[in-house]
Amino acid sequence: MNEPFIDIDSPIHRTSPAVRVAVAFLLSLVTALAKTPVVPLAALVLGVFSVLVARLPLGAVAKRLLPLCFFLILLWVVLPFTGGGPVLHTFGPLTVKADGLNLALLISLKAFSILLVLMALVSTLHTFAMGHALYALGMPEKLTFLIVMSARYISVIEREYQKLRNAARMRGFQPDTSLHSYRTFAHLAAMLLVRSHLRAGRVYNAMVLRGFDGRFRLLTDSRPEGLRGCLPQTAVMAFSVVVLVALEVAVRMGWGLFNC
Amino acid sequence: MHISEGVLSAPVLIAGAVVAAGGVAYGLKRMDGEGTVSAALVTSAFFVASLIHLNIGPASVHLVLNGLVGLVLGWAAFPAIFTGLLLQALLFQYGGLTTLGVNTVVMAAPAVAVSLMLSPLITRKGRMGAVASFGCGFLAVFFSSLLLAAALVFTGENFKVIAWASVIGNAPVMVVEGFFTAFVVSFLRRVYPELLLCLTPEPPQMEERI
Amino acid sequence: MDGPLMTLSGLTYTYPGGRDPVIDGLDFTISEGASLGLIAPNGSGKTTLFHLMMGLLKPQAGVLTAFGREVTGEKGFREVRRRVGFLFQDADDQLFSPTVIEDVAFGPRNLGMGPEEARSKARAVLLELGLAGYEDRITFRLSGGEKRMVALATVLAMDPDLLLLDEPTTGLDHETFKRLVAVLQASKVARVVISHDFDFLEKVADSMCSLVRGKIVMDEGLHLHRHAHVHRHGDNPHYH
Amino acid sequence: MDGPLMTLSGLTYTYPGGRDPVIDGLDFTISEGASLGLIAPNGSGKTTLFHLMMGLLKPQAGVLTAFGREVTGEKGFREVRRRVGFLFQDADDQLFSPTVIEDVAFGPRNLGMGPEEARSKARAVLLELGLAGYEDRITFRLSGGEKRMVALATVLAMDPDLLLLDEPTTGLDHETFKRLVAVLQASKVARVVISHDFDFLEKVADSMCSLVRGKIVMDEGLHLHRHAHVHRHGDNPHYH
Ligand SMILES: Nc1ncnc2c1ncn2[C@@H]1O[C@H](COP(=O)(O)OP(=O)(O)OP(=O)(O)O)[C@@H](O)[C@H]1O
Ligand SMILES: Nc1ncnc2c1ncn2[C@@H]1O[C@H](COP(=O)(O)OP(=O)(O)OP(=O)(O)O)[C@@H](O)[C@H]1O
Ligand SMILES: [Mg+2]
Ligand SMILES: [Mg+2]
Repeated sequence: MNEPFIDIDSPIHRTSPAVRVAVAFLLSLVTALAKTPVVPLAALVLGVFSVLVARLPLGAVAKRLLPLCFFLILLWVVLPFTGGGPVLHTFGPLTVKADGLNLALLISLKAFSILLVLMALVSTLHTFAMGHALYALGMPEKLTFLIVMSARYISVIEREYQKLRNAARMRGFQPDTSLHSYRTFAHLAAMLLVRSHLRAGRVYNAMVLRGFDGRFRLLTDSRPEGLRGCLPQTAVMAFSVVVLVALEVAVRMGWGLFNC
Repeated sequence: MHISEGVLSAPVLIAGAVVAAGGVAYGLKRMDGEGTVSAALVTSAFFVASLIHLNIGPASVHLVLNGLVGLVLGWAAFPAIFTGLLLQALLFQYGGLTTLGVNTVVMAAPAVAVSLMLSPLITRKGRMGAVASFGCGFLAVFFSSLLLAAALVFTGENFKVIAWASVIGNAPVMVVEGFFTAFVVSFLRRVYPELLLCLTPEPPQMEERI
Repeated sequence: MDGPLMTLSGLTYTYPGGRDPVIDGLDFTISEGASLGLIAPNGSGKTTLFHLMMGLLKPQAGVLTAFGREVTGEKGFREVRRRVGFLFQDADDQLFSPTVIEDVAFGPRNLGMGPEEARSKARAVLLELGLAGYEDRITFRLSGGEKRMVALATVLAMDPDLLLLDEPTTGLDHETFKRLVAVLQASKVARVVISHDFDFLEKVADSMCSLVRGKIVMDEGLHLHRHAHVHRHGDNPHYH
Repeated sequence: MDGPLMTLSGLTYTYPGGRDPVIDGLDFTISEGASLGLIAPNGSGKTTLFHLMMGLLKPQAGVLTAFGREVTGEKGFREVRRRVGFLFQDADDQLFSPTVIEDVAFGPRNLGMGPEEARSKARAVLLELGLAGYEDRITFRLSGGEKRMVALATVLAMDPDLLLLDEPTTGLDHETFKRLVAVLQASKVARVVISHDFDFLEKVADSMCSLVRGKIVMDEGLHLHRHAHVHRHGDNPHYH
């Protein structure tokens, strides 16, 4: 599902997963909490740069941005007419306000830049690698196990779904707006649930047979080995986090000085 | 149903993360080893099922399914939905990392709520059970859209219109989810009642699983 | 109608990521009233061929003509699927309704019958297959053999003009096996039957073919083998 | 140790809701160094027997003795499970970890090894099975044959004293098949192998048994069949 983004050889792909997830989270956080467009703009530049460094196929990147674009269009239709501030323009009863316009702009910048950073740093990971990264960053073992295992079986269950869907097609089923159609999809989904639960029983048995006693013991990379190959990238990423944070602090302090 | 990155304010994000962490921790605490394995595979099944698109006239909507998640998993809905959202963020870039907490609460709190409220009625045969399971699907989406609206409104007055629009815009989804949930519950009740939490106060015996 | 039911010509299919084509310039004609057995080793592409015929896979080259018309695109295959009944290799993949009657009535419903009409059609087919009394059984709790017979019922309920059966005998016990043979022998619907069981094919098919290097090889070559010859017993233990 | 590895006596098991017992007063002894083939029709209870031996199902009657001790309760079976390796019929159920190395190291980790030790144990087993370089492969992307070999590795990584293999050859291509035969022939671990493939069993087992009406039937009756006899070719078509 994120097939187009993994299995690429790039400096980012060679960076330790834990570092990537941590940096992506910190960058998202600073950007999301920014008060002015300065940091989001910097993050946007950083995001575009990272996507290029990660050598992501640009067509796939654009496709992933589409849903966000739809959401932002909705935002741009509504937000400029809300809030206070100076009136910029009037369309009949509606007035375009500076506040709303700025907010729409700010949100668009933030959303795009965060998404690009996420794509370059996190979507370039296998799901299980992300699970282990989160574990290394302090997520409980049980939750890691839950994430990693459901990621493991999504493709198996997806294949089962395709087969059931094909079986329905073979018997002349055409989706439309009708209770029959909804019921059919409900039956497919319910059958999928039943099968996944039966499989869970078998998988649990397999675990028990290999000495599982209710305690999850994960096998993760030992730390030093994880960082060794990617010190330069880690340094650059850490540096960019520091720069963005510093930028935001500077902006806020400057902004405070202006106000008083 | 999720909120994109970059919209919400710090207090809302933090509140969401705190509540989500509590819910996830409590959900995890209630799962034993076998329960975790079941939850993991059922979560994958829900993940796949949530990719199903249903037609409403010329438009098509994809399913939310949180009412059903609540009925099947109970409190484990929190870790399950957290997992689903995390994987969605990773695989499709829906939502993101900083909004993970808020989005988890928006989806999982209604799931747990409807399962606590309506589980006892789901077991009823006939019309009562059907209405209760319709209600489960309908209300879970309704509550979710209210929570989502609340998160927007607490972020800023500017979002009032969008918040209301999203509640109203989700109305058809609520109805479709209601029917869908009712059909799935009726299937499970007839075929595999073990899967409906309310019908199995105790975990099923191992013999039945092989 | 007189021409062939289905004609494949020059069909070629390679799985994504596969090196060699599984189906490679295959020509095949199924005429009205044919009953063909298809016997070939594991992995030779039998199931793939059926999936191509039903439009579940898209060939990289070749033309498929069905019921007198060239078939292309999802729309074209919609018509084919109404008239060709396909029994999947794995019966577990074919049954998705909670009860047997709902599953058998599903096809007729999609062909436009009302709920009552579809139900009575389903009952009739079940009766015909010796499955009376199975109406309210839960599909996924059926045994392997029962699942197979119900899957056959779901296919027959659509009154197909052509049957494609993918290893219909796996998991059948002796009784059910005999019933299946009787049903097929009584039926006049054209069919292609995949099986590894030569004895079974001899009972339900008029002629045999095989798949060799992605192409259909007809009858002629195979007839050579329909004689008793020395062979170490390679199956389950028997007691003579 | 000299006595038998495992002895079942009077074992009886009926599935909940089933009418007839699937395993019915069964007696069975596996001695040190044995290598037994178990060949019986579909649905005769082979898999069920293995599940009983591993304590995944609880028999309604009968006694199971393993490694010199009578085994009862979950605690007792914990010891059995450490020493008996069970290869499932469906490899997808057995490979639940995302990567090969994690899956193979899972057992050793649970036996109390540290992460590093478990890793190197896993690597050694993979090397032994000709799977070096598979460490970081993703389990669900493996082919059927690769999955089966990795599943075998997960079992062997626990250094079992007895192997129970449930249809290890299904879905194997020719290459993997040969590798599996070689691995089993080289291994000295006692084993019981379920298969429908007589030729395979002949290569990897010293003696054969079958399951008839819920009871084990040993060798003697079966040996009668290990001779060439006249039999119509009942398998795939060949060209001589
Ligand atoms: N989804 C797939 N992706 C890639 N290769 C596939 C896929 N499905 C089948 N194959 C390959 O295509 C070849 C033909 O497979 P197919 O299932 O058509 O064989 P078959 O003749 O039906 O075998 P069997 O007797 O085992 O059912 C095999 O080598 C198989 O490995
Ligand atoms: N969970 C279950 N509940 C009820 N009956 C079952 C269950 N599992 C198996 N059975 C029945 O028990 C019998 C023996 O099944 P088992 O799977 O042990 O057979 P097998 O010899 O392994 O067959 P195969 O060669 O198909 O693997 C079958 O008739 C089957 O229908
Ligand atoms: Mg096949
Ligand atoms: Mg079996």
